[in-house]
Amino acid sequence: MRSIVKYISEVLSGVWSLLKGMKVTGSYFFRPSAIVTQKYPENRKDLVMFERFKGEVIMPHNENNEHRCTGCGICEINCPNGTIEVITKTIITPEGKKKRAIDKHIYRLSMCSFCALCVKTCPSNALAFSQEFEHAVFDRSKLIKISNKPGSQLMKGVE
Amino acid sequence: MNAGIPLSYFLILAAVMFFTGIYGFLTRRNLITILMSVELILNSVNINFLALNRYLFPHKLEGFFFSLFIITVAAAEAAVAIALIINIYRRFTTINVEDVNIMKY
Amino acid sequence: MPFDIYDFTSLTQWIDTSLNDRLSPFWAVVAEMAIVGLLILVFYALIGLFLVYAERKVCAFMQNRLGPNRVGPFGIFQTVADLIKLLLVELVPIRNADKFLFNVAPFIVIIASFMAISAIPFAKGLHAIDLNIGVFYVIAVSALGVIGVLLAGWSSNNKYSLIGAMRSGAQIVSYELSVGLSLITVIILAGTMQLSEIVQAQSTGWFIFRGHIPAFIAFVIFLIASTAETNRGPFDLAEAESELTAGFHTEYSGIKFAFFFLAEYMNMFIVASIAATVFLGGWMPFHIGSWEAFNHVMDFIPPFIWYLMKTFFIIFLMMWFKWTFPRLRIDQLLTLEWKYLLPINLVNVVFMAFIVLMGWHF
Amino acid sequence: MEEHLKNSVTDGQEEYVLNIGPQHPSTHGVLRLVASLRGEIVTNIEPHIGYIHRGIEKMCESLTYPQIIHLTDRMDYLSAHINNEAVCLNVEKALEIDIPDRIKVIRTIMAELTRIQSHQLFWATFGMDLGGLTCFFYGLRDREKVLDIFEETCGGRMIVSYNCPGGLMHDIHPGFQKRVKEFIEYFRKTLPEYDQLLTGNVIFRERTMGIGKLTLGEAIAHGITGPTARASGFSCDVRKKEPYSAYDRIKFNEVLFTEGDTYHRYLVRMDEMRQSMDIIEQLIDNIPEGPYAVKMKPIIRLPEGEYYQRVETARGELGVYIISDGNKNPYRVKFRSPNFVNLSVLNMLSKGFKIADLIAISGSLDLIIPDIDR
Amino acid sequence: MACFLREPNSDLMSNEWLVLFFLVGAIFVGLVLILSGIIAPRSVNPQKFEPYESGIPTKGVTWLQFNVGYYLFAILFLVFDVETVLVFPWAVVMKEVGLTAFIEIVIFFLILGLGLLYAWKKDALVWE
Amino acid sequence: MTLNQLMFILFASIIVVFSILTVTSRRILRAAVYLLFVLISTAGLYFMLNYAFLAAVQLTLYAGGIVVLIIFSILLTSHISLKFEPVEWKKSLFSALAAIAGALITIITILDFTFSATNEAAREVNMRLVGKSLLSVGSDGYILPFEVISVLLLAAMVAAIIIAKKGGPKSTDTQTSNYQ
Amino acid sequence: MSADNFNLEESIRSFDGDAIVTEGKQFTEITVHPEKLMALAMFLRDNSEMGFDFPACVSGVDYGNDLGVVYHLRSTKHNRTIVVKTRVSDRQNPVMESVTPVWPGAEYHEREIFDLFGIRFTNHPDLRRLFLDNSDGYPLRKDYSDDVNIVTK
Amino acid sequence: MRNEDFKDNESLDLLRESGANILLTSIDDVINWGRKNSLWPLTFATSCCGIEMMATGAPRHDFARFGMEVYRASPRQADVIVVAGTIVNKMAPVLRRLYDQMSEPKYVVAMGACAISGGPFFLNSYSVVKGVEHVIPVDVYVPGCPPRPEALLYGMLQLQRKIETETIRSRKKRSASHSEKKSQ
Ligand code: SF4
Ligand code: SF4
Ligand code: SF4
Repeated sequence: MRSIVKYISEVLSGVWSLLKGMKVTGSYFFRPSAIVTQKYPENRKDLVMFERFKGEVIMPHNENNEHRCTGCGICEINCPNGTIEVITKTIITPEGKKKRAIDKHIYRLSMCSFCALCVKTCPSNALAFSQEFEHAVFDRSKLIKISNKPGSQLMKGVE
Repeated sequence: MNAGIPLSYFLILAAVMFFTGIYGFLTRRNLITILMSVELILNSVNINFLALNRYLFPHKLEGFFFSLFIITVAAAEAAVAIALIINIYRRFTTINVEDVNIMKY
Repeated sequence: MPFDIYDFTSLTQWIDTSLNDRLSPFWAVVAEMAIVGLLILVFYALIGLFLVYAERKVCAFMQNRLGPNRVGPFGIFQTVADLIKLLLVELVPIRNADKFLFNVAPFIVIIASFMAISAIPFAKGLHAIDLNIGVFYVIAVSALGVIGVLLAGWSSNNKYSLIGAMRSGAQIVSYELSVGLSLITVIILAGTMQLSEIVQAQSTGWFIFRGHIPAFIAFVIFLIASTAETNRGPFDLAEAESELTAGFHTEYSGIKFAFFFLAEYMNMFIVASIAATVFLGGWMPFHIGSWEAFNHVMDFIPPFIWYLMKTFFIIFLMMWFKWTFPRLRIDQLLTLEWKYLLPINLVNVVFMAFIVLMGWHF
Repeated sequence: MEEHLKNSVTDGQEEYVLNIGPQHPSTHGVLRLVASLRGEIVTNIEPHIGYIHRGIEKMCESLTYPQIIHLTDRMDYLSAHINNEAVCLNVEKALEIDIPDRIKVIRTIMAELTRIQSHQLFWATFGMDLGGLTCFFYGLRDREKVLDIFEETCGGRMIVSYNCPGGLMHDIHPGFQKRVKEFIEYFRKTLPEYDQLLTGNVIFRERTMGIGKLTLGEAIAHGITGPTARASGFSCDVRKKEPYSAYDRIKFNEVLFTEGDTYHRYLVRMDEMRQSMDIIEQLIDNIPEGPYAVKMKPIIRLPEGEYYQRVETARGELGVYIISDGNKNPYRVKFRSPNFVNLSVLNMLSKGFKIADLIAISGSLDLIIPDIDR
Repeated sequence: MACFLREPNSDLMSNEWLVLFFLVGAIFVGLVLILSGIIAPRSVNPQKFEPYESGIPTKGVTWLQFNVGYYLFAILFLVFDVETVLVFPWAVVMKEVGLTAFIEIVIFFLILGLGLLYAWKKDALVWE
Repeated sequence: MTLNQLMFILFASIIVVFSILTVTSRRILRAAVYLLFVLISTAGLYFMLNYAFLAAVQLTLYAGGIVVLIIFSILLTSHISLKFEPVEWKKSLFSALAAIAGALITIITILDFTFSATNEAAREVNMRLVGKSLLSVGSDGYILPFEVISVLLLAAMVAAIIIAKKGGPKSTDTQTSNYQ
Repeated sequence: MSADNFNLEESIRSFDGDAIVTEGKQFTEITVHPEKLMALAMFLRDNSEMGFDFPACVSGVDYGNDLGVVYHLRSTKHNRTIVVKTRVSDRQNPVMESVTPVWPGAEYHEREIFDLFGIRFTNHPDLRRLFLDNSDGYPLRKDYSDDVNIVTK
Repeated sequence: MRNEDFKDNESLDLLRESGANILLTSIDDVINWGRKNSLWPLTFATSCCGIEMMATGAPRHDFARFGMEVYRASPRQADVIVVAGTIVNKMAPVLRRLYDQMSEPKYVVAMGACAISGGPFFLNSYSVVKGVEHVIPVDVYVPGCPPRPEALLYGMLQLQRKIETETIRSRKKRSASHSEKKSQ
């Protein structure tokens, strides 16, 4: 007799535990307000990334098309996987001195691991992260970028 | 209904089925296929029972019940037979009649 | 009865007579067959598409998501897109597979569900075949689907498939017993197996209310067993994604896979229809004792809608189960059937018989 | 015919081998389990790993210490922050730098948040392994809230790269404390749902209780750590035994069970989430003021010698063993990863159980394959 | 035996309607398969037609080792299926026949229950 | 030709073709599937004869029960690449001759014999009738076989369990890990 | 480290005279000859004073000329860690005895070391390559080179 | 999203073929509509990016909105393989096999720096494949380490646009030309 009682109570408590689970899912089903989905391509306009979000490494330019990169190559050394390649050229300053300047600051978005070492170690704060994340392309070569804009120059006062 | 189909059609069909089963029973060497042949035979008998019942004694139920019981008994038979076959298989690792004959206990 | 306004019999009879007037009886039958076949086919396809969509939406809402919403308004054309895609997917021929059986398997599952759906009363007069063994017939036919699953698993020559097939075989055959026995409980009450009569018998009250305790137990058991019989979660051991990748249909691609997919949903629809018909009064409207006004309002909802509402309610329950519970293990699954459901069911049948004997039912 | 038959109809003694993985939904990556089966019963499991062996230890030998950090993120990516911390602590210990309290406290909070999100993901995937698909979505839903905290402060969602030798990359975001508190409040409300959905569920309990028992002795002998070991009663929490960062100043319980089965491995993690929330609550309101990083030399060279540091990641004890020859690159780095060791008991645990149990057991070990392979 | 378009109890048997559904199903599947076979793209490579096993070539033969669990249940099922089939006609007339039927079924179930009990005690209901 | 005849020809040809295939197919599972087709068509014949209940029984027990059991045992004992050797032509020839001879004799006998139907009104075999007969004693009562069947089933079940349990290796306690 | 450290050194020395026991920056370090390793391992585990039952970490090291294995062992009873080091100088065919019988947890570590350094452990239950294929070399050795796969700056 | 908002339209223009006749174009439209809206991914994730892929399926971002939630574990039923994570030399044949076993049409998305180029493991690693395109043809590259879920969604949108450019005729040609390129 006791075993039968046990049998029945087993069945009932099992069913009860199942019902509790169903309560959770069911309550969400009837509460569409709980939905947390963001509609990405539709909400593109008002989708703001966090300011520190690391989307890609860029070299900010000011309105005069000037950047702060001196071409020292420290970022290249610090980058753990060869994402950055700094190609320098020698220019002649107005004073007539020969000086090293950046020719191409090549940044391979396809390889970057967003460790922020380049940004952090750049002595002249020439690099920064942008919040852009829509990078997908059909051709891998499109992911090799040149950070300094064409015709850009070193900002005044940056050594 | 069965209008337009003479009784003999059913009987001939059953006969063909029956002897196909017999053929299988004679030629097959795998126990399971033998069992399948037996099922064919049983089925042909059922067809006969039902056809005769429907055509000749439509007011009675003997054929009907006979078939019903044949099917149920066939099921019980199949259950035991398969259990035996499986057991033979486990003992001799084959379900081939001849191999089983060779490998006596 | 007021709901005769929605009786389809007159319509069908009109079609029948007008066809018979124009054509010879033989061709009239052929023409009717073509019409019925086409209707059922369209119905089948629509229900299939809708159920897949519904499942995705239901689970999305349970999981705090939106679900498909980009293809058409609310994503309702999502499954249409899926269908077009599946139609255009390569059918991979598997080397070393038993090609004949590999191709026969989807036929078997689809045909089994087709044959079963033919016996379901959708509304008064809207009933393809009203056999006098209705309930039994549906069980018998839908049991054939398991053979398709077994064949699919074996002929793929894939280990996952084989294990999946064996599991599903053991599972479906076991739970078939509970489905049968729980229906027997109601048949005792109804005194008939003909589905149309079962529905008529419920015009004064649904069986789940009339048979009180045993009918309710039978209903619960039927729900559990039929969920298991259709291979749905938490009983989806045959497909057990996290164990057997895709189970018995691992090697099926494109439209062949879609057939298994479709058959799963159609089987779900069939068992839900049976549950709605047998326990919840089929297309009978909901009536409460002597609330005349209320009953009258209920009568104005067409029977077909009633039927669909009940069926979808059951389907919703089954989806709810699937998206809430973890999966059972194969031995637990069988233990549940053989040590719990079957004995309870046997006792329940006797209990119901006793109640009917004493006349305690309503 | 006899020959033919004998070849194809064997007696079943032949080994039946099933590959589970490398591409399999429940191996959480590219673990390959070669299971020998008898029917559905597992007789032997042979884990094959190396499908994501990236040679991190070798790579470290040609990287500088700050650069190593970015690789440790990618080992156990669910405990990314704790991994970083391990290397940083080791370097700092070698250089004998005193770390300000602010850094310690922030690191601790971050580590506990990491633990929570890792356990959330564990819950999600464990539920999914057992067939409860909805768990997956709830777990990930709540995890997003932690990721938001990370992203706001560190700029990365999962791979945070927030630590560096000598401190942190940035200071915490001004909204950090508020967000963390909001999260704790939210998660205290949603955690009971987890219990209702899974912990109490009769199917779940049947599936996990008594499955894959690991005894205390076995756990110690095999070097098992983390929640897996604590479920067997092995008190091995590095946070208690050898407190680092701010763990010496807070009160929390080491969650211990003795049963050691799948269910209790699961329970340990559930309770650890609660403990982690307690820890965070103790710290969040009194983060001391101070710098967020110690000024370091641009090129870090460790003095010659050997250094070993262990920390408690979400999966157990991570040991970082650095041999330095005084250069800016380490001479040898070895990561004693918890998953690598935990994997070694899988065969033992799952013998005699069914395939479904195997999935449950390997799920309850919470393996991260890149951490195993490194 | 009525159909949509047929009066109840009309002379026409239902069998052809059943065959109709059989045929509709078969034709539906067949046509769609053929259609898909024609329009779907195809590609050939040697690995494609091998069985899939998590991306690793299969080792050994694909077949299940002998497992008592599976077929024991199949046999038990068969026995109980026979029983269910026989109970169906009983269930229909239970209401009319009354007490005799009730006693009948109690005896019937008792005997079968004995079998179930035997299986239970023999651990035949435990899958292994 | 009426629809009925069409149906009959359809069923009959399926039965004949597939029963021959059943006994000649060299792949065992295919043979089982052919048998399945035969059984389903037989059920179709029963429907034609207006024995719907028996047809459904045929579907449930034969097609859904026995065939499933057979397929199960095939799945457990045979491998997909298993193909029977063709039967020796002598044996096959003699068996075929015997079978054909038997069939011919039977068919001739059938064709010779005139069956005489009774004039009594046909009874529709509905469930109520079947149920009542199953539960009554007397000339149309089958209560005894009904109960005897249950005993038979019990015996079969016990036998099957005994046989199945005997042959295998001792069942080990699977719930403990095998660690030494 | 703790007061009983002296005791520890003493008893180890008394157990194996050849073992070099030094006090490292963090832990007590013992350097033993590979042949004596097994005996020492048994001693370390079974001696109740030692009780080093927890194999925390086993690492292979390429010392340039020698190949070595470093064992970090911990005692769960005394909560104390010890480092055991051993070296072989045969780079072609380095052989060492496996400690898996003493600490089952070392099995995978040793396989890993075999895989990456090529040190062969005798008595190991299942010594096969763990991560890599047989055709690959032993990448963690300092003299390993692979022009196909390794890209350097 | 408008067309101009997308990146790398130039590559897409190259793919577009001019001069397909009207009938074929509308058939193509239907087919491509079906294909692009029903991309079922293979459950394939090797490391960290896989977790972000899971996060993309999670309620916050919800892959299902695009009809892509039907993760299939069997390559036969999957249409797109998102290579999420590092591929090492030992895994490469497995990946190739999985790709081979998928049924046509099949697409590949390389997710994360590892899959595109080896990423963090580009230098000094002896076992990492430097880009999956050495193993299987890639349709869309999604950079990031890991790419955030939105970035993956954007990548999938790009893939949808790529599918739109297909015609029944060009598909075969294109895959053939890719294998040629590989063999060179
Ligand atoms: S970006 Fe900074 S670190 Fe890099 S070259 Fe320019 S100035 Fe130097
Ligand atoms: S973020 Fe890291 S990987 Fe990327 S460019 Fe900068 S240093 Fe290199
Ligand atoms: S790209 Fe980055 S996040 Fe993705 S798998 Fe590679 S290391 Fe992990």
